[in-house]
Amino acid sequence: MIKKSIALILIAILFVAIFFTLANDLPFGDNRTTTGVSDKYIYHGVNDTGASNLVTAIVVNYRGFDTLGEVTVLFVAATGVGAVLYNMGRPAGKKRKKTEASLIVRTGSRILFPMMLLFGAYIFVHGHLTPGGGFQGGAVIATAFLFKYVSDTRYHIDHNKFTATESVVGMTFALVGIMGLLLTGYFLFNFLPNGSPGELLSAGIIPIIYVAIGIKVGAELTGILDNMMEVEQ
Amino acid sequence: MTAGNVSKYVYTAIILFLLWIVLTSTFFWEEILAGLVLSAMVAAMGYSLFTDKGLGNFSPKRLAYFLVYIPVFLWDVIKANLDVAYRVLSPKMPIKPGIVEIHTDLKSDIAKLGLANSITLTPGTLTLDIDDDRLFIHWIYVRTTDIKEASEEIGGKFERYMKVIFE
Amino acid sequence: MVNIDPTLMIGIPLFMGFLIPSVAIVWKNSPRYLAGFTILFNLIASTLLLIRSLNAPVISVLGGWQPPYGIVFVAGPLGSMLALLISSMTMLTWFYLPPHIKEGNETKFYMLFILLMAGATGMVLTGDLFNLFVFTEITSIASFSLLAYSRGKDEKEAVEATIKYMIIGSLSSAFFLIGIALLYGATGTLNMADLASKIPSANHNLVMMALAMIITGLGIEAEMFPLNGWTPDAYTGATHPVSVMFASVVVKAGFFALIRVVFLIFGAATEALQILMIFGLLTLFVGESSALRQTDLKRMLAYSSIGQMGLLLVAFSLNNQTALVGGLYAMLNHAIAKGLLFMAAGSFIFALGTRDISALNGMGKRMPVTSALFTIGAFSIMGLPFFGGFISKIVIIAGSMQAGTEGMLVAILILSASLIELVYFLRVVHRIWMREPEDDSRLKEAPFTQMFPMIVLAAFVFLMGIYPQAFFKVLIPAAQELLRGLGTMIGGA
Amino acid sequence: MNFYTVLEYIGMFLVFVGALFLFLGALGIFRLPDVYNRLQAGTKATTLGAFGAIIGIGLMRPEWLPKAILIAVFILMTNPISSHALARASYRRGIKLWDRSVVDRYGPYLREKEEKEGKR
Amino acid sequence: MTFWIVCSGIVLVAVFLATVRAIAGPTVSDRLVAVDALTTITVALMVILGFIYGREIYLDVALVYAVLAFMGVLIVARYMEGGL
Amino acid sequence: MIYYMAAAFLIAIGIYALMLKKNMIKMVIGLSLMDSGVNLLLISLGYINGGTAPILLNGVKPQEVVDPLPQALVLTNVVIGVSVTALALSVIIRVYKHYKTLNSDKVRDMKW
Repeated sequence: MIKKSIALILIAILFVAIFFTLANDLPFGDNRTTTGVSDKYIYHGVNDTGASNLVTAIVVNYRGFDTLGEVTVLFVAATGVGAVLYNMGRPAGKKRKKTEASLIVRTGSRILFPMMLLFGAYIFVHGHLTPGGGFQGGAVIATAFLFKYVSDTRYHIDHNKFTATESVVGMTFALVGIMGLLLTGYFLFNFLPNGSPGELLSAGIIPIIYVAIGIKVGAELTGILDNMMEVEQ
Repeated sequence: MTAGNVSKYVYTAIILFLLWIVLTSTFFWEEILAGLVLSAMVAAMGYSLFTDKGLGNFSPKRLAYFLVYIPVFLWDVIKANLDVAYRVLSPKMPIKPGIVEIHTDLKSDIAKLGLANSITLTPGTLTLDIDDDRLFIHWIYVRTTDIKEASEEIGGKFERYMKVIFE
Repeated sequence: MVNIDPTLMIGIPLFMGFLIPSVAIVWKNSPRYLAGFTILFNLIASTLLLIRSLNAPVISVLGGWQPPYGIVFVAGPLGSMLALLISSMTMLTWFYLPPHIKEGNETKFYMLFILLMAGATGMVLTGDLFNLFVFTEITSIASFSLLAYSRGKDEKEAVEATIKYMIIGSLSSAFFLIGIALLYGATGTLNMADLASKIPSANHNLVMMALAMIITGLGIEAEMFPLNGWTPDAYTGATHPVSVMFASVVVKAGFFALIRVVFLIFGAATEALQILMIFGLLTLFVGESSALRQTDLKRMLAYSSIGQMGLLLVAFSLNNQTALVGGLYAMLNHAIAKGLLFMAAGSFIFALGTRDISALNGMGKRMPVTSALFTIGAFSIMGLPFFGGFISKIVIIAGSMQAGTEGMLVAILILSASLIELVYFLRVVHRIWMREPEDDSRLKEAPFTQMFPMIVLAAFVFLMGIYPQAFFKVLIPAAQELLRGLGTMIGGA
Repeated sequence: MNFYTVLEYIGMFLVFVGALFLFLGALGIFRLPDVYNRLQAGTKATTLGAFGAIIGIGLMRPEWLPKAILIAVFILMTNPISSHALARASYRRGIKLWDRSVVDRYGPYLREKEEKEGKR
Repeated sequence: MTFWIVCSGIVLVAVFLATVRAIAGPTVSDRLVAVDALTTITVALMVILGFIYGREIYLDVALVYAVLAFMGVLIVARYMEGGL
Repeated sequence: MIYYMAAAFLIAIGIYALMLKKNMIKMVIGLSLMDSGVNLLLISLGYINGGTAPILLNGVKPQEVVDPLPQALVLTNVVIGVSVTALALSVIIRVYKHYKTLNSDKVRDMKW
């Protein structure tokens, strides 16, 4: 009881501290007062990178290394989930009986699955023009596979194929970075022409990286799902 | 009944490519190229399940029926919607819900999906489950419990179209 | 001289991490060799980097965007020394690995292993605050997974420790990110050098709030006192090589990040250091006194590790050159000696099958070589003459003497903490050599692949005790770098 | 009164009707007595409402029309699937029909099926 | 402008009613039904918002949201009937 | 202003769940809540009055877009949050296998 109230008081203090610091010292919605780095992104971003979507310009080009790290975080987590759940499947006798999905859901998944994949592809291909991007597209692709899992209790992905895909696209990303280093002396340097903003084949290396990220994220999230499903089966 | 793999694949790729064109809504050559490549790739992953008929779906009769079906269906939906709206709005709530069983002659899964979805989308009726040719429908105002009559009342019209479009 | 860009120390491990799973499909034993190759590459690269950075800091701009707009890698003497420490400890642990990771999925272990190394290397080299956050996350997620890897007898404890560590660790990263957000709001930049130049003119409240958040966040990684609940469980439950990695890589990188941010934001010397000093002393005493009570070998080492981290905090918060050199020396010594201790303890436990200290009776007769190595590590941590720990403690105390009367008090406290250390380590050493074994059978010594890293580490412990000048050559510029405020140096970009 | 103005007025009408149906759907969810009836009103009326609103917007901005139709069709395809799955799951979970429901043919069918599987 | 205010007023009431059901609804299914309706409303709202701000990008967001929301409801439903 | 309030509130709720809830799944939910709070905080830091999404198409001018950098940071943080959640859940599966409970009090054999 005492522990609980102390914790509550601490949390309340934290809440008040965060809120009032923000409210007093960083007025919400104020026009930019500090001349921060983002001015450069906003005013020169399109010229520098060729991407109309400034967030993409930052994520893939200016701060591309963060994104490499981010992909790595997801990769580490997917690997970690695999390592943690390794050999955890239930013994054959204790398998739980599952309700099969109804015909409607099954047939729906047959029709919608390719469409969802295409949506995902659309989103990551247009990452430099629209709010999409590799991660969002990858999430949609993983959703398509999730639909498969949901509609069929016996569905399984081909592990080797997924692992190989994941490796190839991951290495593509790393190689793009290393190529930049070899060609220009800067890791992840944009060594392709920028093209004219607003077109599909513009923004230099961004589309390549986003296609790689999209496929990779899709494969990784699916891998995580598969690992978790396997434990249940 | 089912078509060959090539036919299925080509059909899937064409549908996906059309989808891509609608998504991007441009005819810029780079987009078209990307669309071709991606729909070819995606079709390879899902063509075997996407369709039963393959290119056979493009027969003029089917397309014509499909085009006619859309307004018919929409009109039905709106009519039924107004009916449900009346039931929801009226203070007494004149509803008489129940689950009835109906039968269908449709054979292919996709046709059944179309029928079930049409029934579900029409307010007042909701597909609860399908088992072979038996459909269980939750009906907001049960007019009849007889299987034959209910079949005609709920799904008859849709079924005739579905039979041509998907079978 | 061959120039290897520091970014490759991240890029190559990532590339190999992505490569390993697909090669493993065709060639089952490849992960070990590929991982070994990667670590070797990093070892060479960091050695070259250290040599280069002694003349002038090596700066690598990522993506060709000059700071503060892009991300920049800055390798001063201190950063490259830590990178070298990380890669060499990883290499030695790699030798030590084989018998301990049999039960799980080895491919995934090696992937996580090299990514852990890459994350820690990134943490010490990056010059961008948010990038630091990303690498911290890579490191901590890899360590969560490695911690949960252990199977068999320790499995139950390991998963429990993992869930604790995960919850505390994620809390910490959230705090860290809030701190970063506040700093960004106050200054509009994320580059560390740029931050350092803008902070004096920024809103004071925001900066203080951000500092509190960041210290809380990184303090957890660095085992600071009220936040170190995860440590003993984690060290105990993990497989032995993973414990080694925790003690000498993960915690060191986290500690370095903490020190860097604090020194960066304040350019050194303010009341924040006083607070750190108090926390450091608390950590020191809580750690050492808890270690005194333990009956479990690895747990005792874990608490001793907490105590040592407290000592480091105290040394750094004294904020003068001598103390800083001592602190850095202690950091090196602790990484090496504690690594050695954990390896030896791992070999004992592997042979005996129990972690109980009382089972160690007469180990000197049953496993003489390992026992000798363990003793060397213990002596070094205790701070006996002719071992590395002695020099570090002497220098820290000398540094605290410079800080006036207050410093005298600190020196006395450090000495008394060392006394506690002396007691509990001597207890173990006494058991190993003086007691009669209950069971006189000779146990099999560890194989050479395991003995080799321990011998190398022991050699380094001796070297640090006998010939400290070699190390001071690197440490003094490193300390000066810290004192100047890292900011000025990164600003040279 | 050119073509686009007419389209715009039709679009506005559709958006208004859509909003109205969204409201009706929500009211149905609020008022009707059990899960199945709520599903009836809720998902269907809102689907039509969303359909109307989206197509209406598409008409007001003809260059958006293809994508708007796509979203609308997607909703039209997915919503019945999810509401069907929801109804089926609720029934199998044992959520009862409203006590004034007149007929239930599904319950006996399920019991029969269970018995058959139990014997096997 | 008045038109949009009227429309959003109506939708707002709808959102409110559905939210009340989502909070009150005696069973899990009731809440889920309300959430399902809310997601549909959200998709429509996103398209309308896109029109008001004059930015096409909202349509993409709406599309992705429709996909994800659909899967969310479906998964919970399958979980409820014991199919996962 | 209300965004700051909401962000601080989400963070507070998240920490509350982490510290005081017994069920480990609820702790993970608290983790996600806290993450959302931090993300909201970052996003609202970058907002300017009347700003729109930072995608310079269809004649949007640089002056009227919000700060894109926090959004990029949020994108990264979202992915990190997902990773941590996935890993935490899989670890909980293992904990459950050994202890047959999700109650964190019963899991604590060892002292903190």
